[in-house]
Amino acid sequence: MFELVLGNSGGNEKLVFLRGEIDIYSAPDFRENLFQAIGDCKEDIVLDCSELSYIDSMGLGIMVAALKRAKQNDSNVRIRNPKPNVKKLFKITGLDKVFIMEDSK
Amino acid sequence: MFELVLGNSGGNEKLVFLRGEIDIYSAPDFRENLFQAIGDCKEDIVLDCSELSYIDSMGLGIMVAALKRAKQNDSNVRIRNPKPNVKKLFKITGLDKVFIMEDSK
Amino acid sequence: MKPLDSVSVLVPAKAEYVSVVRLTASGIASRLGFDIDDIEDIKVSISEVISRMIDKRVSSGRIAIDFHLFSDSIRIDFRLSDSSPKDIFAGGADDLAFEIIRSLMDEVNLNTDNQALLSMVKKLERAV
Amino acid sequence: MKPLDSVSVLVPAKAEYVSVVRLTASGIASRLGFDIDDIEDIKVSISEVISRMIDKRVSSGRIAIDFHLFSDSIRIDFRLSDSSPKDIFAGGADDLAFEIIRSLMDEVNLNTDNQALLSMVKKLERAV
Ligand SMILES: Nc1ncnc2c1ncn2[C@@H]1O[C@H](COP(=O)(O)OP(=O)(O)O)[C@@H](O)[C@H]1O
Ligand SMILES: Nc1ncnc2c1ncn2[C@@H]1O[C@H](COP(=O)(O)OP(=O)(O)O)[C@@H](O)[C@H]1O
Repeated sequence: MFELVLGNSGGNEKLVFLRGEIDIYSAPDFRENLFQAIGDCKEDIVLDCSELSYIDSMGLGIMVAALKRAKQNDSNVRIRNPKPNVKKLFKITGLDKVFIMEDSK
Repeated sequence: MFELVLGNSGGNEKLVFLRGEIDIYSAPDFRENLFQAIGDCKEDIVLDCSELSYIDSMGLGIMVAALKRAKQNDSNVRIRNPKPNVKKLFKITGLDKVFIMEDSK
Repeated sequence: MKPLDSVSVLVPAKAEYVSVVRLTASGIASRLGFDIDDIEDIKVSISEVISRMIDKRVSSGRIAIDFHLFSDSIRIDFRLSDSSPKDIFAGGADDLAFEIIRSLMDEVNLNTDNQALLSMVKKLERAV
Repeated sequence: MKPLDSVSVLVPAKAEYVSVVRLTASGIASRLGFDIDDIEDIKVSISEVISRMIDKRVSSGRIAIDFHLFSDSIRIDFRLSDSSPKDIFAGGADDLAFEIIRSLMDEVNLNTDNQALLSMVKKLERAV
């Protein structure tokens, strides 16, 4: 029940769709696929969370690791359209100040 | 998570919408509301099951009791648009031969 | 045969907890790879057994449901916390609930020797 | 205070069963009348604890989760089938998981005396 799909945004950003639940079971999958997607790209990574129904500290930790990698490449990680429950976790952990949070809706 | 709603069908039938789950927890509610709806009416009772997500032997038993009451009034009980899982239970218990099964879709 | 894994749920013998067990069962069954139809069959069968236990006041205490996972099947055992009459399907083969369980599961055993009041099995990739 | 009812779930200390406990928890919490936000808080908190137990290999056996229902709250106790180190939140207050649990639940107690490794409480109609 977790999927990571690479998008084609056209602009100078790398679009990554997250779907389903990120927990201890799916975290290894998420980590591997995310870092493979990032590679050494210099563009911003956009994590589209509109279909992400669940995340916990493990998933957030992986996003933080991805952000560190991105900063090394002088790029950034942006969190797009998280559902209220996901947004809440960014908020209570203070990670909403660390990532660029985007609401296009 | 169970609701029984009386419909207004215009024709010579009494329309009863069932919504949610009928199990041992909601069965007393279902029994009471269904028999209240039936009363002494001479029209056929149509149980619209399109929104009924779950039923078990207890719910089926109540429908059989309602059918007996209806027959006393020279009317009938019709099961309309059951979901596949609900239809399956009518089938394996042979009750699809006892009730009038209707698929308007 | 020893199961690969086992999950146990212990609930009060009260009507309002039957849906909790259904939810747990669907989580376990979907993990094992059962399709939606099979998961529904398992949920209905479990509900029938527990409802009967509650309805016949077989238990005043708690009902234990053990899910034993095998590579190609799931076995579900029902245990009671107190000793009690074991004729929950008094109606026998004519019984509507028993008929449903027998149709939906691949095996149903009453009064098994492994302390279970009732034990039932559903196979993965069931040959229809 | 004695709970009105208790539900217990026993699962293998493996990642694939965390979602099963989440599903069970949401069923119990919705029965008690918690709203969607509170149910989500409970699910996340439970996942954090169990994941940490699995991740730190605190248990090689099974994890017992007891849901104790009160008229105005739910208490969730985590017990282990084997004795093991009890420092699952070694990072202490800085720890991300612990921070999340502390924010989402009304009470969190580590190493309580009622045999639980961790115990947490969520109140109904929480005053915000
Ligand atoms: N109940 C289980 N017991 C043991 N292993 C399991 C169980 N459920 C899943 N697995 C393991 O997890 C792997 C993925 O299973 P699955 O649940 O079908 O994946 P997903 O949730 O990603 O669709 C399988 O290879 C299987 O070995
Ligand atoms: N966990 C519980 N423990 C004890 N009683 C419960 C529990 N959940 C519900 N009830 C009882 O069932 C009644 C209906 O509860 P509720 O679940 O809110 O109804 P519904 O599912 O019909 O919306 C309540 O009056 C309450 O006494």
